[in-house]
Amino acid sequence: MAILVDKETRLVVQGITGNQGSFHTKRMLEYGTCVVAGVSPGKAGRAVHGVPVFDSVAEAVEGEGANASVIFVPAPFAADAAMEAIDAGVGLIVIVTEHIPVQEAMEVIAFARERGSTIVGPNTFGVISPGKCKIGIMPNHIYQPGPVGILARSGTLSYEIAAGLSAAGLGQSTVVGLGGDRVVGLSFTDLLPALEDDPETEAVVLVGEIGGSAEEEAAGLIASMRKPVVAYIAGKSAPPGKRMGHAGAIIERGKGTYESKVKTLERAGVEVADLPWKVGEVLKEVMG
Amino acid sequence: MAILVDKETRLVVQGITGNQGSFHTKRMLEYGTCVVAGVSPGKAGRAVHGVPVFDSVAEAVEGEGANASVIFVPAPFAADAAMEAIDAGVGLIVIVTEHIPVQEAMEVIAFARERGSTIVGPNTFGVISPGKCKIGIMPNHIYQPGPVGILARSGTLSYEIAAGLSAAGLGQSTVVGLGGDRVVGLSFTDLLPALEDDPETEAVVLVGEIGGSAEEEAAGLIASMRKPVVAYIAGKSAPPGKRMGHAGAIIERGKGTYESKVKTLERAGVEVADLPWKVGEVLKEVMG
Amino acid sequence: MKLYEYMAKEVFRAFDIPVPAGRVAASPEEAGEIARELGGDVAVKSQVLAGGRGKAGGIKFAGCPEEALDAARELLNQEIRGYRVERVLVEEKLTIDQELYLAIAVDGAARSPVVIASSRGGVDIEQVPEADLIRERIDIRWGFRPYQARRLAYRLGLTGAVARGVASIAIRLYRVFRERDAELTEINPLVVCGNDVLAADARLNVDDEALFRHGDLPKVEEGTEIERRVKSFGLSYVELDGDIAVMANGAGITMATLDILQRYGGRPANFLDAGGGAGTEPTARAIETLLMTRPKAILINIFGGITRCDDVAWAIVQVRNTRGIPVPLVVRLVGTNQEEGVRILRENGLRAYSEMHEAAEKVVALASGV
Amino acid sequence: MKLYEYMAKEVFRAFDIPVPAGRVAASPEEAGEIARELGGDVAVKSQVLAGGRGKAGGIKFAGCPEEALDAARELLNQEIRGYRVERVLVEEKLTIDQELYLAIAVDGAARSPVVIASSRGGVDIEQVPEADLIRERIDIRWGFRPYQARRLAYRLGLTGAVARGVASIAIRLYRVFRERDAELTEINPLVVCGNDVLAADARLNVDDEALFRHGDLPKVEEGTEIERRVKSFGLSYVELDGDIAVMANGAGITMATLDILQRYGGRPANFLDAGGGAGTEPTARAIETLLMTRPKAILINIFGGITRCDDVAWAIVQVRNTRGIPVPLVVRLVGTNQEEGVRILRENGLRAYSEMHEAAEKVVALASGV
Repeated sequence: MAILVDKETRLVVQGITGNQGSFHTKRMLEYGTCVVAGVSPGKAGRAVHGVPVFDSVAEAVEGEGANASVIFVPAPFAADAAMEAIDAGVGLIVIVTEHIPVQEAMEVIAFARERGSTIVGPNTFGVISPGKCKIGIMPNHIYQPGPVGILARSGTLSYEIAAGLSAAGLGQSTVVGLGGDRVVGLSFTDLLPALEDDPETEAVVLVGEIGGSAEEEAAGLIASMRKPVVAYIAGKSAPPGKRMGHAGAIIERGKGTYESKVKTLERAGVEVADLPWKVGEVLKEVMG
Repeated sequence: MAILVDKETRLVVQGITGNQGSFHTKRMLEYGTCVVAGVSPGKAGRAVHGVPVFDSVAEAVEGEGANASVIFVPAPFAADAAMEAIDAGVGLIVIVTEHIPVQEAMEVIAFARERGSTIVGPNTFGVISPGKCKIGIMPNHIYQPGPVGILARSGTLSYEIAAGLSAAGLGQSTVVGLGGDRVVGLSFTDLLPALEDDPETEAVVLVGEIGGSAEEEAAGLIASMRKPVVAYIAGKSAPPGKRMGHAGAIIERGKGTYESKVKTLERAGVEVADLPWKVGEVLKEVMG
Repeated sequence: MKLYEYMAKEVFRAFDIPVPAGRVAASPEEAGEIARELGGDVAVKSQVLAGGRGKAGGIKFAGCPEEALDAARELLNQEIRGYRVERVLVEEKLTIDQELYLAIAVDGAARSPVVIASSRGGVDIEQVPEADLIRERIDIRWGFRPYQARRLAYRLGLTGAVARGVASIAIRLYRVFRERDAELTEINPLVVCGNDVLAADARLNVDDEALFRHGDLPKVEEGTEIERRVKSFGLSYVELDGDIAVMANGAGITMATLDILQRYGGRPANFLDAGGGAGTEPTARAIETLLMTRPKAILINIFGGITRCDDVAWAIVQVRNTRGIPVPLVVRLVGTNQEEGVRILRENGLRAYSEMHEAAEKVVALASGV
Repeated sequence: MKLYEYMAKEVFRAFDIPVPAGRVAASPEEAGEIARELGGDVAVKSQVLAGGRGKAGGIKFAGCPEEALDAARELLNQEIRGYRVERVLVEEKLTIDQELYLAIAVDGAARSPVVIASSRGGVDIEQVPEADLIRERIDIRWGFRPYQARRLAYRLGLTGAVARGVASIAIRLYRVFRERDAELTEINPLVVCGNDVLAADARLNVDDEALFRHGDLPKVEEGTEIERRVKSFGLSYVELDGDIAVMANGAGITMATLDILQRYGGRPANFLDAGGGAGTEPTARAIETLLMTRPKAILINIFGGITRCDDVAWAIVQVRNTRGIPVPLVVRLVGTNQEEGVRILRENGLRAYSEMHEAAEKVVALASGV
């Protein structure tokens, strides 16, 4: 089971002939991901690490039965690549590329909604169901199969937390990087119901951060969930009004603060860990 | 029954305070159409022939339960008016306005498809189910309730034919003006199935003309219809390459000619009348 | 509104679609001068609003400015496919490796724009078999996207820089189509010269109904003097070669009226659609225009919907009383305000028929002097 | 990128959004001259990239050119909300009947643009109660249509010419938003003067990621010298007021690192997100920048994903060997190519921690001189 990806996932890598695309194709293959095709316009007929390259996603779908895509295409062309994948009927599209203009992200997401595709990202490290399938750029060795679903807004912080959980014997069912941009395809609220229904998942970890209202919105759903939810929120010490890195991390208009998020989550029954390496401890408590 | 409009139709007139809007509101009221509201931005609170005027279609829908709209708004603003009606959830929108830019018509129709509204026109005389409801600008007196459904690309020519049928004792179930523009919301093929299913309709008359391929496409459906179909096609004497009036009537690339249409229709079992006033005679023959 | 090639190419330039170097000339001397600027080796192309200009001798090649001047002298004022040549476009001669076809049009059946392309350009596109035509319907909400343009180029069998060039031109052509409210924009041929891709020809037909937002485009008037005159009243007119002048209200009924006249042995002199709801004044102007064609008889066929019979009747009376109607006039008048219209005519000594076939028979008889 | 008011108003003018007559001045004399051109009765507005300028004394009114010159002299080079005033905008003084608020922003939760409006403009919009705010989400496929703009104007309680004026400005503001790739564009206040509606203030924040297609916009650099320097390497930097310089890779982990430092009693000097996949060179430049802030200690916290630990190790070694690192340095290094990175550091006499809390405790101790 797991959510979004599993052993049936047949991946096409868009931008496979680029440095990042080629490097991470190799890592995904090493992980065991079923990478069936690459796309690089004008470079059909080549192979990258044994993966056949096509001119278009449609050909990769037709020729190799690709049903998921990961995008390593440079920012100015990434939205078009995503729309190509949507148009070709790819159901899951993971956009690793960062620096995509926000209005293009909105267009891609609108197109995906219209056609029923799921967009993860942009600016995401990807999605992994440990032991089954990894799509993205996360390190291969930090995850273990297990009962914890992780939904994260930030990449490296979630690696930190996942590695800590693995070390503590708490493996993961699926880990999803929602993406660091202000507008991303999936939010906590889109995936919590799937984790609640997923038989492999016994508890959920939210890795949040200041800015936006995704954590506050999630709280509404969590209140009625059966499975325990633990959260860690970064940005407690950030001064108001300063932009800390990507656009998701802006504190503005008194909303999206650390205090607002923690209070709302706790009210919904979430245990909020105050240090990243305490997530495991807290999880063990709530999982009983 | 009938199709598209009946006694349950509650009409809002967009552009009701203009000359045409006001004049035809009066005529529609005289016919017995249930005109429940008018819209004219900035003129809310007035009444036209006793019909209350609102600033927006949404208010007309909310306040008066309007479920159909007719548009008399000038061409540069008509597409926006149609989109307003679609957005307000109006199911049937009859666009009488002519001279709407063709790309705006395509946009309106795309928006209507997305939201599940039906567009009749642009550049249509409207829709009438005699004795029940008239939406549009056709003369009130020429129609009679009866068993013949008429689908027409041209206005006046269809009045001519409807009046002839009425005089011959052949009343009409529903008469639909598809609109004279190159891009219109409904084509013969969209309405033939509804007429085939309509218990009040016993036979169908197509009033076509040269240009485009709507008649040829209709032939494909007609071949498998149970009810008899009679057609009249205008433009037999038109020289090739000349534009005769509205954009629908262009003969180009050897397609859309009189000969092509007649041959294709006849092959599908349609009786094609060679003079407008012979449609009644032919109908009586095929209706047995 | 159809633009001349040289105007369409100006628009293309503004949208960064590569076109050959060149300029338009109204005189042979000017053409020679432009050829000199271009280095002498040029094409001299007559500017007419008709296709098939090449076959009709409308394009000449020159190897030096003098030859260009001579070519322009031959072409200017000549008739090409029924159009008098008022200008020639003088352009650098290209060394062409391949000729493609690319167009964006309105697909009425699909209610959407459609991109049409072929690897067999340069010829009359109607001659290209359907199997060699690529059609891609565009969702007007999303437009024509780079991935679609790439796919188009690959389907044309192109690769590398040429594929990229064609894809980029296709995207820009769609922008022309949308931003200039085109009904049709066409490049035939789209030529490949080494790694370069250029629009060797250019067609841009702008939607008449959208001209109000394109005031910066040059005005191009088409048609005969009378056709232009009628257009200025907002009505639709086509000159034919018969002797019975016809006016009716609505394109369909006007066409049907011509069909019926022909069926009864008459020869219509024109198509004049007075449209829906034309008032007394434009109708009177239209009738006056019919008189200018010196027909043997006039048939006015009105089935009033928006058009009011009384308005038409007053228009007829007004023309008769002011400038006179020196030929037989047959009027058929039914529909909105019919009684009033018939009364007005009767009070002015004119008869109105109510049946179309009676009116048609009558006017054919009058025109043939019976 | 935030534009100054006077730049945003230039953009507004290009989109036919009415703005008050006026020009920008860099000197008191220039301001006086502009006031003279405008007839003397003017507002002199300091140009800073901060809101709340009025309350902070950044706007002065003048009744004659001399007063305008004096006002400009007072404002120029003053600090307003942390920004030095380099220019003032001198504008005609308006007779205002009503102040409205109008903005278009990105609604992250809805993944769509949102129009925000209020009949209570002119004040800090955060002070306006939610009930007085109108929000309308826009479907990016269809944009902001005239009927929506009319509805907005009516919901603001407007009628007649003022309603039409506001609706038309709202449509144009959406065009600014889309065609200029805005993250936010705001008019506060949008003022009603009789039947006229004008943008009395203007804010336009352009999406940094889309600047590549807006080369015609003026460049506005924000932040301290160091912040700008780090931005030029493509990294993200915010100055804070502590003494432990911090670099980590990823916004989330960098924030978490600051949180942890603070929790352990340390005071971070900055936020430096080295991002994903920064190679040796930019990382070395970033470390050099940390040194420029003269911290008491440095903490580098790397959990390698795209970032490779060996690249980071080489960057550290390179900086130490070329310019030296005169303060205690604590490195925590795990993830991609960890063994290699740890080996490189060890061979160069540097230790790498693997646990975050150990590294944090250590650096806090070193910074406090323990």
